[in-house]
Amino acid sequence: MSVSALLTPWFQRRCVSFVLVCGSTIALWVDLHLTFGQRKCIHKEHRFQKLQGICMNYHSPSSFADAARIAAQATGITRYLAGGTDVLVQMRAGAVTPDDIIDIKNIAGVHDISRTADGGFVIGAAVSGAQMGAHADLCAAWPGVVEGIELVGSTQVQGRATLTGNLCNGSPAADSVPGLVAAGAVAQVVNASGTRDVPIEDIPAGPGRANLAKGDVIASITLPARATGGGDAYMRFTPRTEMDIAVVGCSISLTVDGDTITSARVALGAVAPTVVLVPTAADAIIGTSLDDAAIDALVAAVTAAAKPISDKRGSAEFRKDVVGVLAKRVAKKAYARAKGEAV
Amino acid sequence: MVKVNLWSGLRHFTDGQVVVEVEAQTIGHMIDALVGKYPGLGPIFEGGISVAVDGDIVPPDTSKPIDDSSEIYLLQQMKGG
Amino acid sequence: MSKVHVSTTVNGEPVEFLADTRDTLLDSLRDSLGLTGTKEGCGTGDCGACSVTVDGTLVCSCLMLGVEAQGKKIETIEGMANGAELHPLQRKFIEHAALQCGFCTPGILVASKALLEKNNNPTEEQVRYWLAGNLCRCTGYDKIIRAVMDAAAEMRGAA
Amino acid sequence: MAKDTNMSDFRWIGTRPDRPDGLDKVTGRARYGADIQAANMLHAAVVRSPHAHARIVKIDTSKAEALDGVKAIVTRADFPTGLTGEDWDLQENTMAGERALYDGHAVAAVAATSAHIARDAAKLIEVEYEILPHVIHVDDAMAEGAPVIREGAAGPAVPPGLHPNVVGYTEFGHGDVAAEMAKADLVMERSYKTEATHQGYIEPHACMGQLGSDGKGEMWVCTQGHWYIRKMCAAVLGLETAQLRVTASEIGGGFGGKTTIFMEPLSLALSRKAGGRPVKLVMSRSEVLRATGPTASASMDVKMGMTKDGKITAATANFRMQGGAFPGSPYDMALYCAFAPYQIPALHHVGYDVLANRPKCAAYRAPGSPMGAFAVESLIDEMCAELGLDPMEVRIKNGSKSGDKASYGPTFGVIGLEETLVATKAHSNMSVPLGPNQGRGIAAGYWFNHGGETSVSVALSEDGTVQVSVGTPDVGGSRASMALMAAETLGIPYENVRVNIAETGALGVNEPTHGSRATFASGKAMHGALTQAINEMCKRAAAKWKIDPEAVEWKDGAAVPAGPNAGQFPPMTIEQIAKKMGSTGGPISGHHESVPGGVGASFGAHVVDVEVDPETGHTKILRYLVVQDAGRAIHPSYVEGQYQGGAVQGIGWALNEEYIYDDMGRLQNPIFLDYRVPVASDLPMIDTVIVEVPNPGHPFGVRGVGETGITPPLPAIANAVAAATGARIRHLPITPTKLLAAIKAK
Repeated sequence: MSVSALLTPWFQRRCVSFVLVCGSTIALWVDLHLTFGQRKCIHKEHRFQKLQGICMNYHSPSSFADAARIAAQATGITRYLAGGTDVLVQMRAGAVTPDDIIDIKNIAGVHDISRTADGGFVIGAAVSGAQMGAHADLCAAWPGVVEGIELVGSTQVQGRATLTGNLCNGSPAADSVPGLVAAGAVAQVVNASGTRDVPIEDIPAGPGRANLAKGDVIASITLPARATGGGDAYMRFTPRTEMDIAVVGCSISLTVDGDTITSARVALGAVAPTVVLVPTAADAIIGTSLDDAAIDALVAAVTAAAKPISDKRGSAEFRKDVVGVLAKRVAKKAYARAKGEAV
Repeated sequence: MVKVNLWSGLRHFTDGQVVVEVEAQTIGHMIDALVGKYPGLGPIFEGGISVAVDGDIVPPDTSKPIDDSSEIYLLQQMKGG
Repeated sequence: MSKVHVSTTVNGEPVEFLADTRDTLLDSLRDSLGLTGTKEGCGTGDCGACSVTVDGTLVCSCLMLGVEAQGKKIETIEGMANGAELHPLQRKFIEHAALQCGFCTPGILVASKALLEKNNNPTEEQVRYWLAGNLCRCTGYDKIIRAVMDAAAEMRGAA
Repeated sequence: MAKDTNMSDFRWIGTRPDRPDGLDKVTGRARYGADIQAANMLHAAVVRSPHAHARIVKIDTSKAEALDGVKAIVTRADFPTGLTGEDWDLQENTMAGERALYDGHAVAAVAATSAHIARDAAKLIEVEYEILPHVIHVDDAMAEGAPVIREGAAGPAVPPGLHPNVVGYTEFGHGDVAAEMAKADLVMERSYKTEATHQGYIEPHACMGQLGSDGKGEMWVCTQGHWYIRKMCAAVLGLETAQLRVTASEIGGGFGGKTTIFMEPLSLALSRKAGGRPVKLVMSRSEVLRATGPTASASMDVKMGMTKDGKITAATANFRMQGGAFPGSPYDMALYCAFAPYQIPALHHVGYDVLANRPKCAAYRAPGSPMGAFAVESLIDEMCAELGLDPMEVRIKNGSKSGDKASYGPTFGVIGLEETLVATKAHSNMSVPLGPNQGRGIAAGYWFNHGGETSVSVALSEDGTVQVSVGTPDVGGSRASMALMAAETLGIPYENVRVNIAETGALGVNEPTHGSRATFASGKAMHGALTQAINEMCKRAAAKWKIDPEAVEWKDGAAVPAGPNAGQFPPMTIEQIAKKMGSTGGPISGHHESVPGGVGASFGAHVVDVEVDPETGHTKILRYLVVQDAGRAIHPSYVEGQYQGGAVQGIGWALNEEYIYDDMGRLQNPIFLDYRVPVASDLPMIDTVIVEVPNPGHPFGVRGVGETGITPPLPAIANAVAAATGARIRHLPITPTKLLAAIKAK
């Protein structure tokens, strides 16, 4: 009784704070509840030591290897700090008080957008949305990816928010993730045993959760070279024009040969526990010139693929209706971009 | 005698009357006279009311003079934002 | 309680303070440095009242740790006027009655200044979207937008 | 506008000078609630119930007390007992007693040497709850079998046989409803609902309280009314009112929500327990949304009869409102305002105040009026559509005029609805052509305005400048309007007047800045105080000139002989009189205390053009017009600001703002990300027209302009959306989810 009683007043704030952080669900806060349950047990046993313990250890490593080592050795709650636009919200709400917070912004290269040999882009873990929006080549090659990150929060949040943070936060509504998935981006995940490439779509594990092990840290995200005749776009639906969490999000990346779509990837946000890649939706438009029949098939495919919930941001029925509307609008925008039309 | 217009919700404190007449020269006296005549109104007035005299909404205990020609309405207490 | 020593620059002046590692930059500015012109309206990055610039980038100071300020250049509302001479935005906000309660005003001024440094001739729509993260509950934004546009015009004329 | 012709009479009134507090507020110097620091200050945090309704079985504070830096913890056991009525309600809302009555209800508070320690300690306070059944929505709360929130809370006017959650009841009207309905060509009855919204001021509640064992205390607090804070804190803590001195900080918005107490007594109780150390208590945004005073939610049935040519013959209204776990929803004000713009031969109103497991509602800008207007103005629009009538003409046809009887009984004095509607009809926005999926909506709105207890003092300085002390905090530029009226009255420069918001020790009792009263009531009282000072200055001149004081008058900032018979003397200026006042009889000042009558009601009309995305149900505001009677605009910029701000709060209420509860009765959106107030990019410019039909009850014709503006947007937008889509939304907010479903259902 005492542990849960102790937690009860706190518990509500936690649910609230996570709803705000990533439109999350039961899965997330139950998960947290346990974390805190354990934390508070410790707290009760070593009250005074834990008192000081409440003051969080701030680490500022100079390499990802060090960062991974610190994380691997940490015994309590650990958080990486890049833009901080999620973790500080969680801390302010009393939802998380990390024992160790690892600031990765002093690691060489994390603020850089660099090019790969074949013309792709490597986006450092601490690159902000504002930086991406100011990068002409990136905007020209992957406008849909940039559209996504630029929809995360306000101008102020843009100054700090990162692709990596938006991805690791695990929100099904994360605006930058569908674009990365549609683009076929991969994350460079570092841990004590080295670095590995992980496709973006394999990282979200559910609301507020990511398929990353203790000690794993994402060092960068790589976007492939933009093929000629390629175009992408992202749109979301929100009740307000800004400062909102996507009720539905959709990103499509495609390539055309003349008028014919030769390849496509369609990713949806906020209509399932994670951002989802929908091959059937891609198949619906590949080989077509995005005629009405193709659009109808696309709408049918995304509507069928959407498994939304009803929550305070919108009903499941509404999300199923609007995901088709967005897919249609996004496809036309991506198609126009692929054909070099200015949109 | 001044004519006082109550709100009809007060009927069951005034033997079904919605307009009652009392002898009074000020709002304060009028309130006292009303409670004297219909004690059931006491708690209502204690809870707070407003009085409209010739269209001007005033607090209930004032010495504001009234006469037989005054238009008087009792209203629920005004609240503002 | 162990605190971290932070050296930074605020409004052009070198300053040092001790930060609890849990303090936000907003906490440090307000409580450690006494710069209370920067406000907390939400603590979640949704209202913009805590807007400051860090190395020239507009941020919410409630979404940054105080310890992260080490070695940075911070600009707050207190540094906006040049001595007794108000920034054109500050003058235009008074002139256009672009504030009522004035609580969101410091954040909106700091954000607007950042906009005009990026774009000295913004459209009304650009101003509205740039300031979408700065909530004002009193004015309905009308006079704020007019004041920013007018200040931009004056600054272009002056330049 | 009439304004300009009136202008000629005045030197200062109607001009737009810089506000006196402008510099402080653009430089970050102005000090708001949380901007205070004091030596030896402690920081407080509050433990709040996560349950909508629960019995508090046990509160164990031992672990928190053991925490280094914790100096005091208070629970309800630290408060006096035996309070009754509103005092008990305030105490119970400040700190839960036997039961937590809503999600966010305070159950304990702690003061510590840092905010971090205080928050950590709050988390260590163990509260054991026995969860009880709860109820959230007003119609559910009245229904048979609904959980009883408090037995015996019903007011004396509540008829027997209703659910115990019904705590207030009113009924009024006039005429023979049945007979007048029978004369109508169309009788329509509809049900409407509005959800609870929050004032959404950007400054969270903040205060610093200090209270010694001698019962003497000080408080610094952001509030619309520091005398109310003083009275309420004293009542809740059992203090002697005069021993508590309250200073109002600058206030970061209130809109009615800062006219009462929420956590202020906690800082005083903690201070007393911590040996009198000052205790600062600042709410987080989620605390503001969960545990301060949002507005009521409403469920309303309205029935109306109308002839083919648009005459309203009769109407009935049945309004039910929940104002949280305590009495006080504005069900009565809503009914008074609902039909006020119209002359209707027969009317019958019934209203219910109902308890639910939600925070205690507070006033919000024209409390009740927006809900009532939503129901009535929507129904008028629906009937106009049915009868093919022009909704503007119908409003003009039925509109109330000066000397008409108001829908709630009394006779209107001089009012400006007709002038307002005519100005609206004539505005260019009315003739802008509309495109596909676009619609135009209009609606009228009403607010009484308010006088209230007022005490003002003025004092002449040695150099002839003048200091004015008022008790109504400046929420939106009232220092400027006070200084303009003072300059006008004295005939001196605006810059020579300093307006101070005095603390409770410096003036008699003042009601808060509420009811749109500051410029009306403090302005009127200030005029009385200045008149007293002017009379004294004329006396000093008369003494010098050795003539009868009655033979001296005040003109352009100087005493002058009243006429040729009074003698030939050069004007004696305010500077000359001030310089010598020490030797001519001492300080010159004036004060005035009253509950000013002569309040002038304010009517408004709004016109909005919207465009709806038929595929997503998203509503965009294209154009917005506010037309309202100000009586007299003292500083037109701040009058326009009130119109624009009120309209945008109404837009938020109509489209996106609402309290959303889950099935456990927990508020699901207690942050600005999900409690969606309008942002700059959601809106166009807000056009305004200031109509001026001067109020004879004020020396300068002021009516009060703060509140009416939030009333018409709710129905105006619903009417515009219906015009754009053919879908009528009768339950606010008009979310995309609701609107898209309604469009598909057509």
